[in-house]
Amino acid sequence: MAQKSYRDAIREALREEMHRDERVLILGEEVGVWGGTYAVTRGLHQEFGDRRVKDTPIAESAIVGTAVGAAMGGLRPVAEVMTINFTLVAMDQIVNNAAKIHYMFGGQAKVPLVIRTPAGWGQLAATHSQTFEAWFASLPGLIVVMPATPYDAKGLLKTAIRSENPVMFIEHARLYGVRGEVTDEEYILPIGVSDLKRAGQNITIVTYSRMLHVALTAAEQLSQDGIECEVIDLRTLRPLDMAPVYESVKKTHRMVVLEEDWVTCGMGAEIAARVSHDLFDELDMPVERLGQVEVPMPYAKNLEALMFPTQEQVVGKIKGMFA
Amino acid sequence: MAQKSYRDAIREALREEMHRDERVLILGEEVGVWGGTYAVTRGLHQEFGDRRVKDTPIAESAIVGTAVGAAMGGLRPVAEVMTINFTLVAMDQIVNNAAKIHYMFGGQAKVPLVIRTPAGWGQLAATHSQTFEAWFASLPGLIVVMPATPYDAKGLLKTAIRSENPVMFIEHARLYGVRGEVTDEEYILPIGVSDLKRAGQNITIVTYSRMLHVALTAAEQLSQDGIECEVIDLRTLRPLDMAPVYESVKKTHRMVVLEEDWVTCGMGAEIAARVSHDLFDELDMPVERLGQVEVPMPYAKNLEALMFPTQEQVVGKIKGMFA
Amino acid sequence: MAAGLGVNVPESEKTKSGLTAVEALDWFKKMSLIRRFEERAEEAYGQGKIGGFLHLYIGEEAIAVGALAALHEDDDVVTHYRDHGYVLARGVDPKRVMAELYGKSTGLSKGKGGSMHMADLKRRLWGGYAVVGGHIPLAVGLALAVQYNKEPRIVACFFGDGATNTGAFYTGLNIAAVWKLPLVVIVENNHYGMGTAVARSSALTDLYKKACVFNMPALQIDGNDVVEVRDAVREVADRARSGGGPQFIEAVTYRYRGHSMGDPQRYRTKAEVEAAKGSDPIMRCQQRMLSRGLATEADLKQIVSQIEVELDEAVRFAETSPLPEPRDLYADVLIAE
Amino acid sequence: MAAGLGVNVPESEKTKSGLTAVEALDWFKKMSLIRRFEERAEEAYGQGKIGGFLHLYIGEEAIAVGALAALHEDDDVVTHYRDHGYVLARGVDPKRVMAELYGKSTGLSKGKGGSMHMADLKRRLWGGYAVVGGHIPLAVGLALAVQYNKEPRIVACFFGDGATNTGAFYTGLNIAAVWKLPLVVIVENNHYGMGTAVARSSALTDLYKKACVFNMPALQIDGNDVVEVRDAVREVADRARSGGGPQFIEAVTYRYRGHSMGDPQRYRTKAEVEAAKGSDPIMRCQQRMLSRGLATEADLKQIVSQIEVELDEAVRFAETSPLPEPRDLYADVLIAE
Ligand SMILES: Cc1ncc(C[n+]2csc(CCOP(=O)(O)OP(=O)(O)O)c2C)c(N)n1
Ligand SMILES: Cc1ncc(C[n+]2csc(CCOP(=O)(O)OP(=O)(O)O)c2C)c(N)n1
Ligand SMILES: [Mg+2]
Ligand SMILES: [Mg+2]
Repeated sequence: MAQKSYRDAIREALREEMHRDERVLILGEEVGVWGGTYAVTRGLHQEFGDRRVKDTPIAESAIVGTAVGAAMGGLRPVAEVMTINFTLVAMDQIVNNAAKIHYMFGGQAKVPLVIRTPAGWGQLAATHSQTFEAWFASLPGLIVVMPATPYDAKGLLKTAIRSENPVMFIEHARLYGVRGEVTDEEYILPIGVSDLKRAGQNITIVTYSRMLHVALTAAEQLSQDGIECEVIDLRTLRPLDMAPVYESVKKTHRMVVLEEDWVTCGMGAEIAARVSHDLFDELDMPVERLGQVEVPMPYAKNLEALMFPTQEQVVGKIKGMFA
Repeated sequence: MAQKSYRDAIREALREEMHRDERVLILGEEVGVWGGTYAVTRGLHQEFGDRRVKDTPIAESAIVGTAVGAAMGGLRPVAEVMTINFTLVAMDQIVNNAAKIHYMFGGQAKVPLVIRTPAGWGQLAATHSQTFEAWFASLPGLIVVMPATPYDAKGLLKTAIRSENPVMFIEHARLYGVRGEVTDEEYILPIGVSDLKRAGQNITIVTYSRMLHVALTAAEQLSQDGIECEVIDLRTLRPLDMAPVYESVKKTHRMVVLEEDWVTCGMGAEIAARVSHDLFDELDMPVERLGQVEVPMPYAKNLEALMFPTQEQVVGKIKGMFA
Repeated sequence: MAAGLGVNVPESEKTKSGLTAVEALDWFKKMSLIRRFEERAEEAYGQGKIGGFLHLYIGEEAIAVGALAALHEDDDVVTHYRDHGYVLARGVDPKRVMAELYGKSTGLSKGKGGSMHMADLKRRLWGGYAVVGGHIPLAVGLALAVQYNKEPRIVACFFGDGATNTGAFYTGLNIAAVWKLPLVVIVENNHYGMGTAVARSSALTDLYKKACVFNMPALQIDGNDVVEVRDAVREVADRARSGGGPQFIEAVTYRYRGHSMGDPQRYRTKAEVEAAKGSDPIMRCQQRMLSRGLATEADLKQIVSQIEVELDEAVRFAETSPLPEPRDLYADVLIAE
Repeated sequence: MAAGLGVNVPESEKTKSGLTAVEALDWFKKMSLIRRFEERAEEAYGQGKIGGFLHLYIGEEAIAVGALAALHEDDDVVTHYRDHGYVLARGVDPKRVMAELYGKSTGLSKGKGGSMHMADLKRRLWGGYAVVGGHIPLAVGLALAVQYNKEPRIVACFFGDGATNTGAFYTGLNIAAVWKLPLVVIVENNHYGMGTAVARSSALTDLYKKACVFNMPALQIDGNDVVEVRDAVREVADRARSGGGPQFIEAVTYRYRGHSMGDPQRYRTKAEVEAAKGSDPIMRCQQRMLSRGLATEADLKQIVSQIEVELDEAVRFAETSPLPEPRDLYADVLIAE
C-alpha cells in the first residue's frame, strides 16, 4: 500500500482506464494544456495527445451535451465541469439528455458517460462555493458518486468509467491534497455500496465527501469521552445504499447526518426521512441534521468559517444527544 | 364571490398589478401575440402593448437574466418560463444571479423579480413533465410560491409582484382550468404562510399545488369511513411555514406528505425530516411520504397514469395507517 | 438558391443532378406518405387516441425527404421534436411510428417517447428531442465519435429557426467548428418558432448568415424543392465527409398547420398560409414529374392509393397493438450491471 | 484600428480627439493607480491576507480607463470578475476596494463579495460577476430598464474573449439587438481564457466579427491605447445613446499575469509575455504625454509617488478595518417585508 493524494488517485484512475480502453477520452475546460485547474489531469495531455484529452471553449452545456452525444456514439467520455457551480449552465444536458435518453427511447440508446466535477470553497463567494449533490441524487436515470478518500475515489471512478450508465462523479476541491492508502494493484469498487468507515456502538454518523473527515476526527475526540461513533460513508448518493445505515442504527439507536450542503432539501433530509420512517421504533431520539448555514456563501474568511459544521460542533451536538 | 379559473385569477393579478404599477412588465416566450402558451397572458399584449408585454426569443437563460437586470435597474419584471422544465436552461441565472445578487454585494442591489412557470404533465414524456420545486426551495435568497387554488394564486402573485425579493412562482398546467371562489374586491395574501384547507382530528395531510385537490377528495372519502383528515396547503415552499403543520400533528399524531415530485430528495423529505425531528414524541407512527414513481416520465397514457399518487392510493395509504 | 416567404417560388431549374424516375417516384411517395400519415395522426388526435404534443411537418416534407436521400444509410441523424418526417423518410415502417403515437408497446420507442421522441438506432436515427436546441450538442458529440474513430460517416442535425436563438446552438456549433467535425446542420426556417416570426426573435433573419460566427460554409436553399434540398445536402455532406468540417444549410419552408394541436394561430393570417401553399413541395414534385414525363397521372394515383392501404394498416396496427405493461414503467431507467 | 498579439504596436496617430493635459494626466494616474493597486494586492495575497481568486488586470488598464472616461457618470457598468480596474477607474476610493479584498466590513461589498464581486451602486457600478458570460444578460436587462424609462443613459458591459463562447453571450446580445437596446459591449481580448488561446476555443479569432450574428456595428481597437479606447467608446456610446441600438467593441490587449494566482502558465512562453510588454498601455501613455509636452517627467513622478501614499493608506485602512460581525452572515439574504 502506498500513500497517495485524492488528486493523484483520481488521475491514476483516468490514466489506467485510458490505457485499458481506447474509447475513453477526456474533455473539458483546461483539462489539456493547463493540466486541469486543480491539476487532476496533469500530464495526460502530454501522454495521450489532442485526440484523447480535449480542451474545450467555456460552454458547459455544450461540453456535457457533446459528451452525451459521444457516449451515445460509442465512446466513453469523461467530461470535466471545472466546478460543480458550472453544472448550472449544463443542467438541461445533464437532466434531460444524460439521465433520460436511455429511458425515453425505450432502452435503445445508452449514455456511458462520466461527468467529473468538484464541489468546494475557499473564499470564492456565493456563486463559486455551492454543492448540488441532492439535486442530482433526485434524478432517476443518473448515478451519483461522491467519494471522500483517495482509495474510494480511484476505485469508484474506474467503475464509473466502465459503467454503461451516466455517472455524476462529484469530487471535492478541498480533498485533492488529502492523502490516504491506495493499493498498487489494480482494483475497482462497486457503485451503490455505502461503507463503514469507523465502527462504534453508541451513535451513527452518516456522511459523505469532505464531511467524512470531520466526522472521523469528531469520532476520535468523542471516543475519549466514551462515546463510540459508527461512521458510515455513503459514497454513492444515487442509488442510496441504506442497509449499513439501518444495521448501524439498529445497534446505536441514535443518528446524525452530516453534510456540507444547506440542510433544507439536502441529502440529509432524505436520509433522515428514511431512517425516521423505517426505523421508527429503533430510534431513541430524533435524527439530527448538521449542514451549511442557510445563507449564500460570503467571501470574508471569518464569515466563511462559520458556514460549515466543524469538529467542535459535531462533538457538541453529539455530546448533547447523550446529556 | 365569483367562481374563477386558476388561469383567469392569475391573469387578473397580472393585469391589476400592471395597472397599479407602471414598472411592471411581462416578458417571455409567446406571452404577447400568442397570448401565452397556456393562455394565461391572453389579452394583455393588446391591452398594454409591446413595451409592457414582450415576446422573447427561445433563450430562457437570457430571458431570466434580462429580467434580473431589469429588476436591478428599477423595473418589476414578471418573466414567464414556458414550463418549469425550461428553467433548467436558466438555472445559472436563477441560482447565481436572482438569488445571490442582493447578498453578494452586501445588500446594495435588489432583484424584485417574479419568475412564473408552470409544472405539469399530460403525455409530454420525460423532459417535459418535471417539477423541480424542491431544488428551488433549497436556495437561500429565493422565495418559492406554489399555489393550488385560484384564490391563493391571485393573492400570492400580487404579493410576489410587490415583493422586493426574487420570487419563483410555480403554477400548474393541470390547474389552469380549475375553478374556485375569488372575491371581486382587491386582496393580497401573505407569502410564507401555510394554509389549513380542511380541518380534521385524525391525521394530517401536508401538501401543495395540484396534490391539494387529490388530498381533499381523498379526505372526503375517508370521512365517510370516520377518518377526519386535516389538510394543510404549504403554498409557500421557501420560507416554509411549519407552525400550522406542527399544531396539527400535535393534535392528530399522524402525518402523510403528498407531493407530485419524485420522493427522493423532494419537498416531502424535508417536511418529513422536520416533523420527525421536532415532533418526535408526538408521532404515533412514522411520517408517510407519497409522491411520483422514481422513473422518468413515459409517454404512454396508461403508464403515465401510474406515476402519481391517486385519490385511491392516498385513501389506501391512510386507511392502512389506521388498520 | 433562395426562397421567399410563402409565395410561389418558380420551380428551380438550377438542379445540378439529373433527376431519375426512380428517385422522383421514391421522393413523391415518401413526401405523400409523410403528409397522409400526419393527416391520419391529426384525425386520431382529434379522436383522443393520441395525446400530448403533436407537431406536424405538413408543408415541410421536401426537407426530410431530400436530405435523407442525400445522406448515406449509415450517417447519423439527430432531430428536433417535429420528427415524423425524418423517420418515415428513412424508411421506418409507418406502423411502428403510428403505434408510438398511440403509446403502444409496439411503438418505435416502446410507447415511452411519443411524437416528439422517435428513435430507431438500427437506422442510426438517434431521436427527436423536445428541448429546443438541446439536441445540437448531441449531434456534435456523435460527430466527435465519428471523427475519433475515423469513420467515413457524417452526422446530420435538423432543427428550426427558433432553435437558432438558443445557447445550445451557438455553443455546440462553435465546438463543431473548432474541432472541424463531420457535421451537417439543416435549419428548417418555417418562419415561426411557435407564434414568433423570425424577425421578432432573431437579429439576423437570413438564418444561413448566422454561420458567419462559426466561420462555417453556409447555403440558403428552397426547402420546398426536394431536388434542390437533395443536391445541396449531397454537396455539403460530401464536403463534410472529406474533412471539410461542419456545414450549414438554411432550408426555407413553411408550416401549414399550427405549431402543435390547439394553436390559436393569432400570429398569422389565413391568407398568408394559403399563399404559402402555392409552393407546396409535393405539388411541385408532382408537376415536375409529369412535365418531364417521369411519371404518369396513373402512376401517381397508384402510389397515393398504395399509401392509403399502408396507412390503414398502420392505424389498424396501432389500434390493436397492446399497451405497455405496468412493469415496463420500470424498465430501462438504468442498465443493470 | 487593429492591434496585433503582444508586439510593439506603433503609437496610434489616428486619434480623432485632441488630447488635453488634464485628460492625459487623469488617465495616466488612473492606469498607474490600478497597476500599483494590483501589485499591492498581489503582495498581500502572497502574505495570505487576501484569499480566494485574485484576477489581475495588469496590462489591460487602458480599457477600463479609456472606456469609463468616455462614458457618462450615470451610465451603468456591468463587468466580469477581473474587475478592480473598472472600479478604480470610476473613482471608487482604493481603500474600500482593498478592504473588500481583505474581506473587511468596510469593503465595497461589505466583505461579502471579494475580488470578483465589486459593486458600488452609488456610482452605477452593478458589480463584477464570476460566472463567465452570466452577467451579459444582466446588462441587457439594465439596458431594457433604461429604454423602458426613456432615460438618456446607456449600459456598458465588459467581458473577456473566453466569454464570447458562452450561451449567455449569444442569447443575451441577440435580445439586445432585436430590442435595439442602449448597450455597449466591450470584449477585452487578452488572447486567453484561462490557458486557452482564442484560436483553440473560438471558430472566429477576430472577435469583433462575432457581432455579425447580431447584425451589430462592431469595431476592433487597440486596447492598449487609452486614447483610442476613449475615442472608440465615445463614438459608439453616442450612437447607442441616440437610438442606434447595441454596439460592439473588441479591444485587443494582453494579460501580463497568470489568469489568477497560482497559474502554472504552461500555455505560453515567457518570451511572449515579455514581447507583449512592449506595447504597455501606461508606458505608451507616458511617452505620448512627454513627447507632446503634456507633462514633464517630474509631473509623472509626482503622480506616482502620490499613488504610493494613497495605496499605503488603502492597505493600512484594509489592515485595520474590522472584520464583518458574525451576525452580518445573516444580513441581506432577503429584504424584510
Ligand atoms: C428550451 C425550450 N424552450 C421552449 C420550448 C417550447 N417550444 C417548443 S417548440 C418551440 C418553437 C421552436 O421553433 P422552431 O425551432 O422554429 O421549430 P419549429 O417548431 O418551427 O419546427 C418552443 C418555444 C422548448 N421545447 N424548449
Ligand atoms: C461558466 C463558467 N465556466 C468556467 C468558469 C471558470 N473560469 C473563470 S475565468 C475563466 C476564463 C475566462 O476567460 P475570458 O472570458 O477571456 O476572461 P479573462 O479571464 O481573460 O479576463 C474561466 C474558464 C467560470 N467562472 N464560469
Ligand atoms: Mg420554426
Ligand atoms: Mg481572456
